[in-house]
Amino acid sequence: MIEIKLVVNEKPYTLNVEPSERLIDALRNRLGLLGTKEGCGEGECGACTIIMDGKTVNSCLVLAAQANGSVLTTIEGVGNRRSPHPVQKAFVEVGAVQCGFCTPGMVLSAKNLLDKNSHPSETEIGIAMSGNLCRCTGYDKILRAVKIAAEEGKQ
Amino acid sequence: MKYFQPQSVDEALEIAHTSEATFLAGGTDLVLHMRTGKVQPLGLIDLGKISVLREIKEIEGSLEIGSMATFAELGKSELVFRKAHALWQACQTMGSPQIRNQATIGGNLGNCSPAADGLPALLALGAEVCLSTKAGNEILPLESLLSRTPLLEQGALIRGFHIPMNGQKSGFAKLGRRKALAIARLSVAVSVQLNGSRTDNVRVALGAVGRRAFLSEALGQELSGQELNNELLEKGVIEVQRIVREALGTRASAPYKRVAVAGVFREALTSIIPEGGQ
Amino acid sequence: MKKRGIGLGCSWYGTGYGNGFPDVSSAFVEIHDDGSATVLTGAVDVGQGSNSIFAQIVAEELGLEAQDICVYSGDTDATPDSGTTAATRQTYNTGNAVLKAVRQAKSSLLVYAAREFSCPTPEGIELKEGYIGVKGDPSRRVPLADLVFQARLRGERFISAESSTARSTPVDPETGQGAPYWPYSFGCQSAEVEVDTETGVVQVLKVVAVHDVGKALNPTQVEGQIAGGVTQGIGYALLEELELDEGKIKNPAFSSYLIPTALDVPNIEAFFVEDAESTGPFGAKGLGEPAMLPTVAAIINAIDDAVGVRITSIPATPEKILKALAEKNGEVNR
Amino acid sequence: MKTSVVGSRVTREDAWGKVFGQTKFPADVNLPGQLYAVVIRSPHPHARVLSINSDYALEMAGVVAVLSAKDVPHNAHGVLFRDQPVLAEYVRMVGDPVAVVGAETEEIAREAAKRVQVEYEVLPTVFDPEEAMKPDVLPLHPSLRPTNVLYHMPIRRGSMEEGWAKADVVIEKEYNTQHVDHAFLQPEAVLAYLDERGHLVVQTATQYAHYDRGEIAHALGLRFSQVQVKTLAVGGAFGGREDISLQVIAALMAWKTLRPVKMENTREESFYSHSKRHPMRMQYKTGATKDGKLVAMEAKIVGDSGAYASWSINVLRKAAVHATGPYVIPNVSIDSYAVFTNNPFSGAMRGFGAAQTVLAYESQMDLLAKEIGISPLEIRLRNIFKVGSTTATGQVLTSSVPLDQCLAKITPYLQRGGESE
Repeated sequence: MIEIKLVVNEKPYTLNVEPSERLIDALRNRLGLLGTKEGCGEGECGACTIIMDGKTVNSCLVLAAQANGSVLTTIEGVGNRRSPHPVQKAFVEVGAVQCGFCTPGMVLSAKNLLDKNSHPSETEIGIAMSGNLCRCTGYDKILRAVKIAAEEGKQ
Repeated sequence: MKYFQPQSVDEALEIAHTSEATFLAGGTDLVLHMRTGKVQPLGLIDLGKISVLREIKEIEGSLEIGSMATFAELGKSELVFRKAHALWQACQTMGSPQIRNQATIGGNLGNCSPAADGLPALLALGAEVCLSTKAGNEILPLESLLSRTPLLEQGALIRGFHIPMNGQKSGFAKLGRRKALAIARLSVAVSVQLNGSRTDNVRVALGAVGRRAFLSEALGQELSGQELNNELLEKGVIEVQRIVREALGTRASAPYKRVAVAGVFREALTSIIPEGGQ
Repeated sequence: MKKRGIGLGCSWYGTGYGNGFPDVSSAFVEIHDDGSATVLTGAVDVGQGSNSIFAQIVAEELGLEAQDICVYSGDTDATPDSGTTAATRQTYNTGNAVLKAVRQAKSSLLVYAAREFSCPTPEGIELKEGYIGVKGDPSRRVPLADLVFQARLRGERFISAESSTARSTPVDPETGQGAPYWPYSFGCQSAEVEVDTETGVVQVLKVVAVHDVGKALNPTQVEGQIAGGVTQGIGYALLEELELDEGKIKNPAFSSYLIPTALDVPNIEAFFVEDAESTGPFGAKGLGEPAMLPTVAAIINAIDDAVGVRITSIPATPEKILKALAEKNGEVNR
Repeated sequence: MKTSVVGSRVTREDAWGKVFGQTKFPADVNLPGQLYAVVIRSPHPHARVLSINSDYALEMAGVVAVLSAKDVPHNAHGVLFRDQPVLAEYVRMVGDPVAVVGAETEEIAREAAKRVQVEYEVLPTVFDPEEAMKPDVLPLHPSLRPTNVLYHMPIRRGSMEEGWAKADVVIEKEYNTQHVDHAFLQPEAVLAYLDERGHLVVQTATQYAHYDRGEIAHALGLRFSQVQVKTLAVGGAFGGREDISLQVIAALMAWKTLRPVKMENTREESFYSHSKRHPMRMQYKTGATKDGKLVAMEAKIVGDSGAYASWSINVLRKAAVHATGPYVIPNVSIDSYAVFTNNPFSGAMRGFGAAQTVLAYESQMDLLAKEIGISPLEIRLRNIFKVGSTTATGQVLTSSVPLDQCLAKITPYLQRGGESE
């Protein structure tokens, strides 16, 4: 077991983790943050996307120990029913949510894009979302939702 | 399994010397391989906290890239864009944004998959690798390192890469099954020094055509010292197809790849030829 | 060289279990004291949005908003059997059951209200915007909640259970003659592709999809089904294939079994045609499966239009395309 | 009919929980004291299980139970026929579950699963449906069918002789489609437990909770009233969650150990535990007059059902009924077959048989148009179904057949674009 310190959704944590323990397992099993989903376990689907030190990563490909000293944002740290993040609002209103399993990862990829680039082009949106697979909605509404959220952010 | 998180290169080398542990770079391959049981390290030396290994900078006419620079960092670097364009291009299409944020160029070499996205570009650009062990440093051309088996001795750390900045122009193209999250089925990187419109010191490297990425010195020589134009391009196409045919032999993928490499080579080279095609 | 082409594909699809298999859906509805309502059905919402369709159906009938309706589904201890979420049957079949159920609960409400408003027939009562009152006389209406609460004190309850069965008969086993499905849903799509004649790579540039939905109960969800279907169709036509070796799956992973990413899917223009199906709820019929059908044909036909080769085995991989091009150009054994 | 809520773009109530990551999928529910169960699957496509030695697994600290076929009261499930074992003694495909380990943690369960030793008698295999159809090939389900032909559907309409006589142009071609996976994003997961009533509660993601309840009750010998299947959020299905995957196994483990049981498939396990889209070989012959009227069509369709029946009969029936495409063809002869092989079992997937035939009939339409010298749009307009048209099964389409309206809408988009370098 090794001791790591993390800030997750603005709360500091000290955890004892196994050296081979993945970050997704630490988040889900130790912190109960179940909004982070595992779809493939090999960094292909992006359902486990979180934001680590300002960058999106697949939490199934990162060891918990590697995240020592990092600042993390999971879906639980983004918006709430009283004040949803513009990305979340746009996803609901546009109809970009169907089965919803890819949604937390999608929201985090979109949020991270807009945090860095408030005026993304369609190409930039496509690239930013290209690490998140979706099997239901066909991406069309997802990309549109990100665009709408970006436009709302500008106002 | 033990887990180390050294703060300096010296500390990392010391641990490697005494522990038989494996270096952990970004981990996007190693974490996966540990999970599937393909790799069972005795310990891990996480290089993620050694900030000096992440640097990308210009020193005395050479582009210095630390082994822990991520694909995302390289793909956003103005310096890499200008001085090592093929590498910059390779960084745009590798994996996905999430993987590019985590995967490192040193890890790409350490893992050394046949389809490693960064290696053809580094080969074409004439990169030298800087290795360190507790005993000392070694600097050698990447192609020399890639001919070694095993690639690295126990305890050897990839510190980074020197890329000469001799005004070469470079280009990269990759053929994948889809437009993101695609493993390279073929990749080609080319670099050329231009004297007016004459080529000099042409270097062509191929990925996913064999066990490891490789540099074709013969093809480079063949294309050097000539006018850079479509005729040269077509000559290169025929040669590169021959190289792929020889390299792949009777492998199942051969009939397709030896034809398709034409398009990939053409794309890599045309991204260098100035507008208008000369 | 990159060459472009356009292809067209049409399709049809008989929805429901078909061939005389009993295709039954059931629903319970309760109108609450405050005028809101709950519908219980076994129909599982697998992400396509059936629950929200059922809320819209109940809200429409009761003159409420969709958010006034609670839909609870897919729990065998609490909900009646509504058949499987498959065969493009939930909007049509369970939609019909929900509609029947809410109409039944509503009819006792209307009978009660007719008495209250001294109206000789429930036909003269309407539910609108949360109010219940006399048709054509806006001065004689009360909030639905008031009336239902009052009714409750008098021991009246507006609760219903209904089932709906789709029409279907078995075909003759010797000749295949008969009427196996109802209704049928139609559609067509066009695809524009670009084929790289050197690498065999096909890029889909645009898909236009037009589908017959009877009546779009929720246009946003119709568009979602179409875009999702087209995307699966693109994967089916160009990428997806389970590789088997003596029955063993060689690519049981998302790194080797490839589905389209956001960058592989082009702009999709989705249109729907509304030609009401008399047996469907508000004229609706299903769209889930039909949305993916024409895509593969449109793409394969577009490839032929672009480079003049007919791919007869999918997925249309770059290997197959280069091979077909070589054969067409008379090149053998390259 | 004028409507206000119906027809409007109402937002989905469930979308909010999903954007906040609050929605519970089956992997997201847990109970104190739960066991974790892992399935041991057959590496062989056709084999008899001779013995299962679980001693080494049971020696491990934290391993609670290893169950196999002998522990299942009624060892069968299936949508049309109960031809699929819960835990197999007789294996018909790679990935058939043969045993299940229940342990205190996932790590222990996965390690213990590796230590269960299964001895197999390997049996002859058949993977090609055309080969499997032959009468001398041993049937995989002798109690169901005397050969591997699970189903044959003929459609006969009009006179082929007359049809071919009228045809000025005939196109004959074979089309092939592949095995496809549903690839829903959420791998199968289950939480099963006995509640305070003594009822078996199974929380899972399924397309049909009531069907799952029936199969669980049947396998364990319980009354329907003693089993509750509660559907949590379903992360995509597309037909891949119609057959039973882990539900009965998890319920069995909970019933035997009296402990809550959690199961989660890895992506690889997921590939092995649900059905596939039927690959089909489709031989088509279509004839038209020189003015583009379809007059005759003959088709032979062979679908690979794989190891179990699942929905194969219905899928190959749907393939046959839709084989003409949405076109009037007066003379039709179709033969559609579902055939058992030792491949992964095929079942329901979005499109359900009609997704395969569309490749064949729409390719034929373009080839005929080219041969006749009219546009792809034109040949379709001359043959499409309208209200009052009769299908190949003799069904008269009585209402809502707006394919002409669909084509009218798409026509402006059929302009051919230019070439680019």
